[in-house]
Amino acid sequence: MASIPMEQGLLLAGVLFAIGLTGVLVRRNIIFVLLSLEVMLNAAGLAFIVAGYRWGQPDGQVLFLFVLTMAAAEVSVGLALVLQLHRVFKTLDVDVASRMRG
Amino acid sequence: MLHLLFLVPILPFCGFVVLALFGRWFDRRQVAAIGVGSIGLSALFALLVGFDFVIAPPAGDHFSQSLWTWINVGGFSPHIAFYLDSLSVIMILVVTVVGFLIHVYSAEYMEDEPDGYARFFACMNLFVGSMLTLVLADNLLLLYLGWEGVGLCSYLLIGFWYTDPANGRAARKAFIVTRIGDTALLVGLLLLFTKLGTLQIQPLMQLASERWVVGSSITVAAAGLLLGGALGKSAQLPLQTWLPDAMAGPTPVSALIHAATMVTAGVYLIARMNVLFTLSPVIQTTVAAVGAGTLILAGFSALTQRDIKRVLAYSTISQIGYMFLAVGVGAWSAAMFHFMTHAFFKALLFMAAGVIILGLHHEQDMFKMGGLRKQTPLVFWTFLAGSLSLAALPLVTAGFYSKDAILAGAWASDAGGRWLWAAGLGGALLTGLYTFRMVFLTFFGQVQTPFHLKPGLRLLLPLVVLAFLSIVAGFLDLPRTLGNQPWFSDFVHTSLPETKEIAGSVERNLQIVASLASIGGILLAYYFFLREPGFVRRLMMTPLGAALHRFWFVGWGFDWAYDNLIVGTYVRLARANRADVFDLPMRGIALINQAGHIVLSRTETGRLRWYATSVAFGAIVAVGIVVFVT
Amino acid sequence: MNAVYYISSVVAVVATVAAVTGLNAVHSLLYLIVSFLAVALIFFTLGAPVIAALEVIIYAGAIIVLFIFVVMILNLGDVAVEQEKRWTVGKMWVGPALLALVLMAELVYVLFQQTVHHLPGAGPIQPQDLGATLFGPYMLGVELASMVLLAGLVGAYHLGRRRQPDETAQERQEPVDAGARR
Amino acid sequence: MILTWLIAEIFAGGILAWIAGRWSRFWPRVISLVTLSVHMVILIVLWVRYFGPVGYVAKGPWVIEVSYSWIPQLGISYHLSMDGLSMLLIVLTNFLGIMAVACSWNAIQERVGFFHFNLLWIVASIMGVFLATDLFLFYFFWEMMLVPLYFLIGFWGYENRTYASIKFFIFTQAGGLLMLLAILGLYFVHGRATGVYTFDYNELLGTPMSESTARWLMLGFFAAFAVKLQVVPLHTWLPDAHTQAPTAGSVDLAGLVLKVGAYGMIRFLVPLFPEAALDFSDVAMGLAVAGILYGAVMAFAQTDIKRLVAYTSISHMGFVLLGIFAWNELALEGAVMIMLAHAITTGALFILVGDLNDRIHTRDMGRMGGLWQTAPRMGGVALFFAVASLGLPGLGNFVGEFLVVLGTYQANTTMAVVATLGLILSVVYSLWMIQVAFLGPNHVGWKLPDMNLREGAIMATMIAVVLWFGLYPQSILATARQSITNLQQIVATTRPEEKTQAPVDPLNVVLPEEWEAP
Repeated sequence: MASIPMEQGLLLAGVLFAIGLTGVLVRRNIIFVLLSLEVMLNAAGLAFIVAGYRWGQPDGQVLFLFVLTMAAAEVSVGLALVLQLHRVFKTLDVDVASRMRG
Repeated sequence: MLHLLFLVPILPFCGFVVLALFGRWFDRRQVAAIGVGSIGLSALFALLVGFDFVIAPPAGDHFSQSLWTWINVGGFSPHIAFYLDSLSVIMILVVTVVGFLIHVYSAEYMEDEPDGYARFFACMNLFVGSMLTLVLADNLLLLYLGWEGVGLCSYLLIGFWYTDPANGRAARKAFIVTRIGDTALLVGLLLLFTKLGTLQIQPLMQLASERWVVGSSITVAAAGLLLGGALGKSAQLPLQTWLPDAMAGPTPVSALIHAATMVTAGVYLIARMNVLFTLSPVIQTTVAAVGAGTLILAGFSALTQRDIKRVLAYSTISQIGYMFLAVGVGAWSAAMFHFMTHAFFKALLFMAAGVIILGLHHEQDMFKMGGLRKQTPLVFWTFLAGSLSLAALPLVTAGFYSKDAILAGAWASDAGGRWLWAAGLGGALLTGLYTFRMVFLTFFGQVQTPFHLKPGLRLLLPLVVLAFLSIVAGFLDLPRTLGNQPWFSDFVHTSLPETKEIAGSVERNLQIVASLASIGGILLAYYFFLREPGFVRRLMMTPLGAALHRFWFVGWGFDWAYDNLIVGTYVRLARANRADVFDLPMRGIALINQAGHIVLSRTETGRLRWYATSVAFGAIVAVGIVVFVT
Repeated sequence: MNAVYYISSVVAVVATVAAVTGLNAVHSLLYLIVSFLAVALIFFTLGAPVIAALEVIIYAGAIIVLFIFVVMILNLGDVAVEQEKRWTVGKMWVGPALLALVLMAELVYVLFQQTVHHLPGAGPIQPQDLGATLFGPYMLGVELASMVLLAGLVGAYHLGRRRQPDETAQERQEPVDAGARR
Repeated sequence: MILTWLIAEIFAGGILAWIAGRWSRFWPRVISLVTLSVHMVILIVLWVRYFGPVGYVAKGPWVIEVSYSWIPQLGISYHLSMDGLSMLLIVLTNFLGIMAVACSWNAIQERVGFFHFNLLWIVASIMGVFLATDLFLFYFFWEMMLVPLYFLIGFWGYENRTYASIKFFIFTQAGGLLMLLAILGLYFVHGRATGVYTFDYNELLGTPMSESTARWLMLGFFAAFAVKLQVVPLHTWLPDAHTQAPTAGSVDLAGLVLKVGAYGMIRFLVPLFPEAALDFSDVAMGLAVAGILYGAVMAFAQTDIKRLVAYTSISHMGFVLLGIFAWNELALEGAVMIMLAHAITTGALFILVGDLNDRIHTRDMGRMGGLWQTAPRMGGVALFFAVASLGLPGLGNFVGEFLVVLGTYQANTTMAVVATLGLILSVVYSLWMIQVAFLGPNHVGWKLPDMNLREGAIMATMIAVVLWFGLYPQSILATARQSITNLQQIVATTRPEEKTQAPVDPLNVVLPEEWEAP
């Protein structure tokens, strides 16, 4: 069993989260946006696991499970939306779907 | 009999209610029957009550009758109650009898009106009812009810021919100007109740005389405020401007409301509240001075008018000035006597003028009349009787006796009595002059417009009755120098203070001077307007003459000043602020929000990545605050 | 075991960067699988074997498969790659990367601001504990999670349905109207 | 129990009317009319029983009371109580409700069911406001009244209704929120001071608090009530709301919603914060007098006849505010009297203007003129209510206005005297309205049908009521007396020294020194 300091685990989670965030902000293709979102969710889950590991409590893992559930639900709905978007606009560019501007 | 008193004011109100509700379904005969009948019955009961009162005076020389409690709050409990004493007996008799005659006259006079016959009689009945309430009121609040009620009827009847906006304007002017006085009266009521704890007239006067020192400032305030009300209603300086315009109403209205009854309500009020005025010599002198000033001013204005009704209107203002002079110098009975004789002869003059106006197809300009003496002799003789009474022809007319009593009272008064007497004397001269100017222009000279009317009995009978009264009513109160039979004064003195006596020889001299003044006025009128009309015309050609004529013609410029200073300013200010300045800050808030909306809606680009960036940025800021600030 | 952790970390970071920056969707997804597997390994080293298994099964398995299905339905080929090249120009990365870096910096600052450093882990957590906790105090959460999944299922079904042409036309009509009204 | 029934019956009637409106345009009207009429009969029976000539000696300040615990954790109870003041206002509410239903019998043809639902719910919530003696419940009804009124203006109003309804809602809502804050503030102040956290009115009376706290809480209440009572700088929602509202909405607004503000001041503001209200009274009376004059001037300047009538309300409500802050028996009775009389006269004027608008389809006075010729009955009725509103003695408004200025004169002479100037200005606008609309030449050439039987019956009833108020106001004044005395006692026990004078005994008058002449 490894003994990893909590900071390092959290640092990794932070790095992954930042990469995911950059992807969300940069990519125009909605599939890549969703993909980056998955990375961010995963990073958040990692943070929970690290914390749970630090305190020896199962709660962190329970919360990872919830994050997982949410990610699954989110990605299914998100991908359905991708299909709709492609059907309506014939493109995957998120910037095209900007009808809700003020 | 006295307990039938409540019927006197109630009957006219009943007539009003019936006519107002069902008037449209009656034909003219029925309307006239109800309208005239209710006043006739009221006059009958008034005569019965008055007769009873004179024959068998009730204990304390007064009688009161309470119908129901009107308000009862925190010690303030006016009742709907009537109070009868010699003062109110005279008032109700004059109001109902003259009112009845004028109603009879109106039944024929208004017959040619295309519509509004029932409306006319309804308003007239309402007026008589309110006037009776005013004079019979046992407390000042009920008096105020009648006071406002007569004002409303005056408004309604001046604006009777409502399709002409000028009539509406005259009507509103009458109501608003008198309302200014009424408001002063209302404040007076507030003051009296607050200081004395009741508005019932008799206890009020009792308390005032017990508690208040003569000449103290509170009496000045109270009497002054009541005087404000009286000035408005009685068209005295400086609130006199509405009365000449009020001639826009039908002639019977002018006769009843704007000559015989309502306009004398101010005199009645002062007489009724005499204790308060006696307690405040300053205000009483003011009353006399206002009366003297008004009678001169209005006399000059009457001298220059072309419209016969406006002459009579200014003459009314002038004669009420005499009554104010009388109450101001403490000649209470003289004031009431002049009120009565004035009611007779002025109603007569208006009604006779009304017949002429009707016969000339609503021509009111005296310079287009003339020579009517031959055409309508009966109207001429009655008009002449009224004019002589107005001009106070010595010995044979009622006007002489009443005016003489006033002049004697003025001479006897302490506060500047000689000056007041001189003003009254000048007024007497002016009265003779303008009255006979009117008579000569109208009835003598060339026929200018043919007369087309065969007056019926209902028009002529009231004229004859009033002509008779204008002559003989004077004998009710013969002065000491001429028979010494002061029945009227004795009767009035049961409710009003005694007048100060003067020596008999002085009184005789005064009478001679006054007689000379009025006869001189008549002779001057004869000279100027019948023998040498060119003289007046030449006089008017001179610049000074033309300017004076113009100035008097418009009533000494009061209207001009009020219209420009007060009315114009008010209207301009109100109109300028039509959009409501207080709405601006509220709209300002709305505008700021709208501007914010425009700015913030720019940030809603609809782009997912932009939103994500905002969220990230917000996270940075939020975390930054948590980390670095706290 | 620490070595495993560090190697996996490096692999995860590199694979993630490759996944996020990739132009070809399928390639990116493959990188993402690698990233997830590396994270699963990290979970294992942190004493969470069940979670590691779930990571592999659900993330690397189910979710990525969903992505691939969609990519296949949309049939993204070389044209899409060309398009991605146009869409993702190099300098576009500067701003967002900076933003993410600032956020990172703040997190790092928080982490290393603590007075106590190098806290060791408390040890592995047994699956039994996990189960007991999950179906004990977190019962309500599990129920709610099931609701979320149900909602996701219904939502995905509803959204993914191919509409009738007239229905689609109507839906497109309405928002345009709303815009015009405003 | 009867109090709950009083409110619940109307709420139920509203729902029934809505349901009936799905099938018919006729039945909602009938249902509303029957509901309100049955209710009126109950109320009159209650009135006669508790305040009739036979006399009923109440054991406490309230004649009927009902109380259930609602949310005991927060000290909220369902507490309704009735005394003479509430009784009068409820009867008025019900009466105007009937008039509102009657006057929209033909005018409303769209969504009739929903219209009557809103109408009845307004009536019911206003009754709730008049009965609630739990501040939370009071606030609940207070806010509930707004929504149906908002719908009423927004759905059935005239051309600019959206603007008007939103403005109305924002103003009243903003005031209401300030009051909510003040209620909560009072709740916590009372809870801290006594340890009992409650919203109950009777318990909150006499809460000890510091001067500045009392002032701020009082101002919170004042904001809400002043918006409703259209105290001058906060009045601008009203002309718009009145102008754009359908006739029934205007009647409810003028007759009832404004009264809610006055009621709140009498029942809550002054008794809860007697000293703060006393300190504030000069400012409030100044605002009142400003309102009297400003409303009158603005009314004169209007060209839209409905707007004119709306501004007259501002003027009249100034008298009510004046009376409330003068706080003596005369002034309070007068304020109650004006509330009732103004509701009837202004309501009648709005109904009349509504009838006119149905005929000529304009509210612009420039397009009217000479209508007396073609519709003399309407003209006569308009004249009657115009002179009633200018305060002709013998009609309802005069009694109220006179008592208010009489009471105010004892409390603050200057204010009373300035307020009487409003009586002059009221003549100016009333006669102007009659002149422009009904008199003068009929230059447009209108040919209108005169009042029909329904309109005539509405007007005849209202005329009778105004005459009754004017000639025998004692029946009203006596009903309100006990509650006013109670409120005055509450205030008097808290105020260290009573500023207002006791009623003057006619035989025991002491002259103030400054008047005595040497």
